[in-house]
Amino acid sequence: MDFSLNDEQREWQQKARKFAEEDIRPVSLARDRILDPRETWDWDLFKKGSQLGFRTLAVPKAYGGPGADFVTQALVMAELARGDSAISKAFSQNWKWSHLIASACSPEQKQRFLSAFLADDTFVMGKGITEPNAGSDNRLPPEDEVRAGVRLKAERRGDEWILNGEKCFIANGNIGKLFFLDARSNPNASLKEGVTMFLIPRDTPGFRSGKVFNKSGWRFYQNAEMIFDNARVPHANVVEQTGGQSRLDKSERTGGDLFGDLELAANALGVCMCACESALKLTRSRTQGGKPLLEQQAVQLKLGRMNMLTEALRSYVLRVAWEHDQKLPSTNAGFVMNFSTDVIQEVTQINMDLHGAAGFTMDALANKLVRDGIIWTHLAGDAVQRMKVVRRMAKATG
Amino acid sequence: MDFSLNDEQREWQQKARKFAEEDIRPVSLARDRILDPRETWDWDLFKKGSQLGFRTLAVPKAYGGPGADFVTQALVMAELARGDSAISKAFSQNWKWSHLIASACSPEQKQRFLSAFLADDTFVMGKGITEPNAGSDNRLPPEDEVRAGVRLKAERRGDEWILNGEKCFIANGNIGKLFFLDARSNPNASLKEGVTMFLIPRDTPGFRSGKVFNKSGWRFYQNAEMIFDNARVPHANVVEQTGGQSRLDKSERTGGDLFGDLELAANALGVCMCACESALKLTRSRTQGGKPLLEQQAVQLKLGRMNMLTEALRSYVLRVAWEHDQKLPSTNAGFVMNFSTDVIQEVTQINMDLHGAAGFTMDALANKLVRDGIIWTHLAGDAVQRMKVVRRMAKATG
Amino acid sequence: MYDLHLSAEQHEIRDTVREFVTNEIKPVAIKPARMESLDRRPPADILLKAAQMGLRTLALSEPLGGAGADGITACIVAEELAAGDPDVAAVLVETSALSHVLFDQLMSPAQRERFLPAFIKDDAAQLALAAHEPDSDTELGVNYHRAVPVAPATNCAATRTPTGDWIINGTKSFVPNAPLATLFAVQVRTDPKAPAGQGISTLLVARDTAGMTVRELDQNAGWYHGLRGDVTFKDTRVPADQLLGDEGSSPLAAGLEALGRGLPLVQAMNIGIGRAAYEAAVDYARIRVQGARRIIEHQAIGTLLAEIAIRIELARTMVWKAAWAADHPAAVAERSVTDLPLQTIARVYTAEAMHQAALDAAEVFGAMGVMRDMPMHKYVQDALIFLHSGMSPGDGKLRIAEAIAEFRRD
Amino acid sequence: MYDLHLSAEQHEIRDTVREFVTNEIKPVAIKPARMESLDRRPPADILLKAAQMGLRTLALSEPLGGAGADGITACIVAEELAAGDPDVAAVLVETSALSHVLFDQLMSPAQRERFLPAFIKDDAAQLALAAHEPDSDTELGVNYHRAVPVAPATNCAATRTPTGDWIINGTKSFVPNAPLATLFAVQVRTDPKAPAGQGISTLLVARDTAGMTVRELDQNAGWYHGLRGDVTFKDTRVPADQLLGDEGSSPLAAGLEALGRGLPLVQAMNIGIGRAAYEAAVDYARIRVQGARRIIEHQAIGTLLAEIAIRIELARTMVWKAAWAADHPAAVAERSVTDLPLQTIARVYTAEAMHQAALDAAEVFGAMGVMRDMPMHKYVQDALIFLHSGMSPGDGKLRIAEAIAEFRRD
Repeated sequence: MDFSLNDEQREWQQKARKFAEEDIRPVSLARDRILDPRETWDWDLFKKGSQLGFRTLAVPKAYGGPGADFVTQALVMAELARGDSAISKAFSQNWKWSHLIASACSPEQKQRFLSAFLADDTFVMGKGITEPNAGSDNRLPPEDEVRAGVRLKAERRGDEWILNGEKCFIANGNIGKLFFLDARSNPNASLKEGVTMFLIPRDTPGFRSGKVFNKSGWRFYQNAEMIFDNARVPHANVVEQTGGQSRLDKSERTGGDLFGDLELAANALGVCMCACESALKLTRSRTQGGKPLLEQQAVQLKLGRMNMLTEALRSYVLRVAWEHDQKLPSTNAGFVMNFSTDVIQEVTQINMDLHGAAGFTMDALANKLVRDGIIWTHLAGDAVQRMKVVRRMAKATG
Repeated sequence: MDFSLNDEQREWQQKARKFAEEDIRPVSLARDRILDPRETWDWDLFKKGSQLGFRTLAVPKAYGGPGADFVTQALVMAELARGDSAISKAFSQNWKWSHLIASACSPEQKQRFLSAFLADDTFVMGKGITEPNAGSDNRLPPEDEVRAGVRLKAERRGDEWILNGEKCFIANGNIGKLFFLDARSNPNASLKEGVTMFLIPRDTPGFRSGKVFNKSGWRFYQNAEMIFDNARVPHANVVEQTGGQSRLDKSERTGGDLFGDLELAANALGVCMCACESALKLTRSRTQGGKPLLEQQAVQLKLGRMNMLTEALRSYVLRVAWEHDQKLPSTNAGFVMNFSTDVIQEVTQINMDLHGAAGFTMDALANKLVRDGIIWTHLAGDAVQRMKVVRRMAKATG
Repeated sequence: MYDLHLSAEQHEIRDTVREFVTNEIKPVAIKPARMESLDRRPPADILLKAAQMGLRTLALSEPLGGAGADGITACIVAEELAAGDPDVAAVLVETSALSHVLFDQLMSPAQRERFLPAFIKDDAAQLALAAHEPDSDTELGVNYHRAVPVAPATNCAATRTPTGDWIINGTKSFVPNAPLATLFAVQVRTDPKAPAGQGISTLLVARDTAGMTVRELDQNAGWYHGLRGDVTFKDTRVPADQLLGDEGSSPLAAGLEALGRGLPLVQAMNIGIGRAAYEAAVDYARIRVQGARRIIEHQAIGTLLAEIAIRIELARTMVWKAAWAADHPAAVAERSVTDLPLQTIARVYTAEAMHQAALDAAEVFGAMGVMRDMPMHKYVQDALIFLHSGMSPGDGKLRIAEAIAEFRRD
Repeated sequence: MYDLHLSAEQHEIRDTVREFVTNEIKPVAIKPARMESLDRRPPADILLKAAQMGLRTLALSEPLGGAGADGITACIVAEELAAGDPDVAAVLVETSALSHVLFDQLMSPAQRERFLPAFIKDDAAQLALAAHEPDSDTELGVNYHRAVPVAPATNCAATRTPTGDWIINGTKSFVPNAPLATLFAVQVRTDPKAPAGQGISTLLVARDTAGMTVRELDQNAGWYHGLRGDVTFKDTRVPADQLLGDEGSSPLAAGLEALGRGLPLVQAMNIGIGRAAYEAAVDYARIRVQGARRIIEHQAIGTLLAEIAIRIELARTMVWKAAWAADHPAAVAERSVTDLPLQTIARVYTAEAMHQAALDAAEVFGAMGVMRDMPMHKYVQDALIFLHSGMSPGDGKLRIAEAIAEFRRD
């Protein structure tokens, strides 16, 4: 048992903390206030972060990246999210896909895409799963309806595939340069069997991005529609032929599939750290009857709960990151993601509560943290996201 | 970052698991059902556990004990508590006091008491703080009333001290062979300044034990009154002169003071493990309409919450144990203790909920776990126990 | 017209019962064995005194010899009794409710003539509804929003003899009041071909009927309040004219609660537990000193007590509303009250809220909150029993959800 | 006698307002800018139409030209309006409540004669109570259960001229309706030597009075519903006979809520938000298919919806009880309702429960629950505003705790 960080981990953590404090936090609230969801992205900031290595953090050393381990990734995500949750996600969003290229793509694909990704500070990636009528069915496919889920149609025509349909809520959908995309290559087979994964560059003919979703929180990070109108994708862009994702071996899926769970949990940790600091600062400085709020019992109980939950989450996040590094299959990644939903929402809510006691105004940061936290519900903590983990657990122990 | 156990840790864990399964669990429910609180203790079981090393686990190697680290201690406590929470406490109760002898007593005291403790499988220890009118005031001394707290009077008469008063709820009060006892040597000074700690052997003249408290749960583990009627204690039994406890240096207090926090948290973890297993077994085997309960969404959500909280607690407990081993001063011990209250109570409650759906009977184990868990409220999770931690945190970061 | 004034009679009976509880029940309830839940049997003399005060026949109409109490009054009495002792309350509340349902609502004049005088005359006589069977389960969970019946199976069967009499065979389990009852309403299957939940009739069976045995259950092994028993029928012969209502369509098929007068009486008792815990905690917080102040003057304890008070106020308000609505079924159609099942809403909220109230009240007591010779631990245990017996909050929510979806299982 | 029937008038006004909301308010409320909270200003034409329906003068007595609505009716209307648009509701509810308090309860006949006709005649005229001051705080927390006054300091002062007129100097902040009000009741300190909370008088000030300026606040920078403004007085001269009540003992000193008609109107609006979220979630759950079934047929979603329904039912029941009790203050003394502060209980429960209701309803919508061009995110935001403006739940609990301890701060 060792909870300490090694030098490399600590260095990345410090670097991320510095970037968050000096570059992210100063612009975070201003970015949050921008009304047009297409205008929230800040390329200067992003490029600076990319140059510091945050965009390419997960690319393995063998392919020329820093090859940071999962513990490092968790630490960096938390530190960046302490500055701004959505900006942290803007960087970490690329990690699982660069990892996926490295672990699942053919040598030729790796060469084509990974080099380009490494070389270009504005190269961001995304993955398209959700569709207007297929959201939770992809996460938790119904047992009695094999054709539920992905409907975007992919038909083989010689050396090309023709794609028709649309995706929605796709991260970086409007600015990304490359997307992994699940499409239905066999309309009569289950999700596992009938779906093929493609690599879709932005300049794919017949593909365009549609509206950018106007989210309540997570403003910096953009989600968009992706529209495919007889889009033509070369067969060379198919990932591992049909059934791509399911062919990854288990240890790879710890990283490939479950990274997203850790990502949300580590990001939530950063938001909670920010909320705890904000609350402590407020309750030390704001007074009632000449005494700091911090001296009141009710305030102490609230502060205690925030910090207790945050430290519990930190412990669980780091454990899961370590488990990923050890390629241990476990349901902890799912549970910590669920847990992070409860924690981020309660902690940011208490912080708002402490800030709101004053009357008819609200601290802009406290408000932002609550809005950012609400997004966890459907990404990490709704009933579907919880049942999914339990079913995995029951299967693993059954 | 390393969440794995070393060989020694794993061996102790396995040994404790075996003892819990083979010796504790078979008698746990029967012991719980005994009505007379004086009759719940089982010397045969205790002696067997002592011979396996669980009574003396924390005695440093330098003094002839196994000198297990805190991670090992946490693992053992959890495994034993998985069999029976109160029986686990019956063993771990001795650890902090053997540690205290080793770290705070004089060489002569060590010789006198530690050797006797190591040699005798029925030698159990306790510490007396709480009094009928001084409970929370000892934990969180009021700032505006220095004389609150301990009232048991200690007066020096030559080479002896004369003690008058009583203690209540004292663990092992009726069966222990040696007690650490806080008494008021200066009635006009604060708790910190006016209290002296004594070593009180059972055969101290003028000391007797009174009633054994009839607790709702934690039946095996006994708490009793201790009555001092002109009890005579040699000056040689004073721990570090007056103000004993406060003279320990910080790193020692991590172990001496804060062990109790880790102890409750690790014990709670074991109870939660037991509840999770019990719930999973039930929902796999009990059916409704021919289908296992486990297939129902509402049941899945409950199981998920139990396991999620339990694994979050495990992560936090192990982190705190490691922090103790590193002698890192931190408020995490207090927070994990608070957290364990919330977790043990919710987890055992959900387990009862799943078991209770059947009508007018209740599973005896589910009922016991809930009753055992309720004791955490005043030991680990009431407002006083929470504010104490926050004030420590505010001070540490202020 | 909206009006929350209690009537003079309601005020009076509340005061009377509260005094009875203080003087007669509390001295028994704080006996160590009772607090430690070793002997929760309701003392016979207390039940007799309560009967003499009219609490056994509270809901029975005045012309038939009762007090003719309405739903809210019955809830007031149930809460007061349970604040003293929930086991005493459970016996009286069951008999009172059944006295109204059986004698006022369901019996024929001839049946009433046969059974009422003995019931009125004997202050020790209690009533029982034998409905529950071993291993029965509504299976509401697995059948949520599925068009299949969720009524538990009825295996206890009655067949007709050539003379028209009934022969009952089978077992009923966990029958409330069975050890004390002189008259049972027994749910039996009379149409063996009908699907589950249908073809059920109700027979009136006097206690001394040949072939019927009552086995009192060990109260402390069970998870309920009051006294319960298993009732076994072996070729038990019941006269033809002791059929209650029509053959094959029992008026009690959906349980006592589903009748027009299906009152939230269990919930009112549950509130009694929460209130007892709350009052004890307030009393203690007003005298216990810590940090040189009475602990009620500490924010943390004050907040805790306020949260309990809020829960009790909400629960009682909702229970009384459900009670009033049960007495005024037309209020749903004219939209003065919701068409969601109010009693179920009251049940779910009350069970969860009073459990939390008892736990929070126990926290105020510190270590004394978990001692078996102090009342707090018993309030917690009592609240757990209310939370986990009968319809669970989980099933209650599913039932409400079906109503929200306007799903009807007919 | 307990009675939960709504009157025919109450049913009628509920239906009428609901129809008005459906036809007139909802089409405005779903405009993108409004859903995105860029422009929440209540449209003037909607306010006019509502005034013509009598909603502006709902609580004003009939002889004076209003509808003479009782407390429950006012709550019904507040809920219905807020379910459509809480900003529209906030303006109307404030004016209606003040119209009763000022014209029916507090003004002298001469004052009424001066101000009432103009108010009645002008459908756009709103009323405002200028009580709050910058940086004021009740300091209830730090003074919990301490015998010191917790009334916020009043720095806005009025002095008498030799002719008896008043000269006001000072600033009021976050005054509801200030941007629209034609008449203000202004809390001023007239005894500079009195301790905080005492020596306060109320002056009636018409909008066009010289030396008075109103600055409309940016609604989206604030944390409230409706329109608010800062009101600054610089040597503002007010005639002697515009003193409301007695000098130095303002009838409004403890705020609008503390008056006999201190109604839980804000809580009723809060329920409107929860209900709007709930109804949207139910509608969506009835059509959205997942796993080949409508999601309302899934246990998880059904349970969530049931929990929301339970909360709304409890909140509304408690709010109506508090409203009735406000209209019937004697009911406390005769023990038909508790002597704990019912409105505070209703406030604490409603704020917390409707916030959770909105969050849970949003969960049903998945990703659509966080989009600014969909109503769900706005319901969540509206619920947060109710939770964190005015008296916080934390302070509410302390106030209830003081009542439990029978602590009186006189």
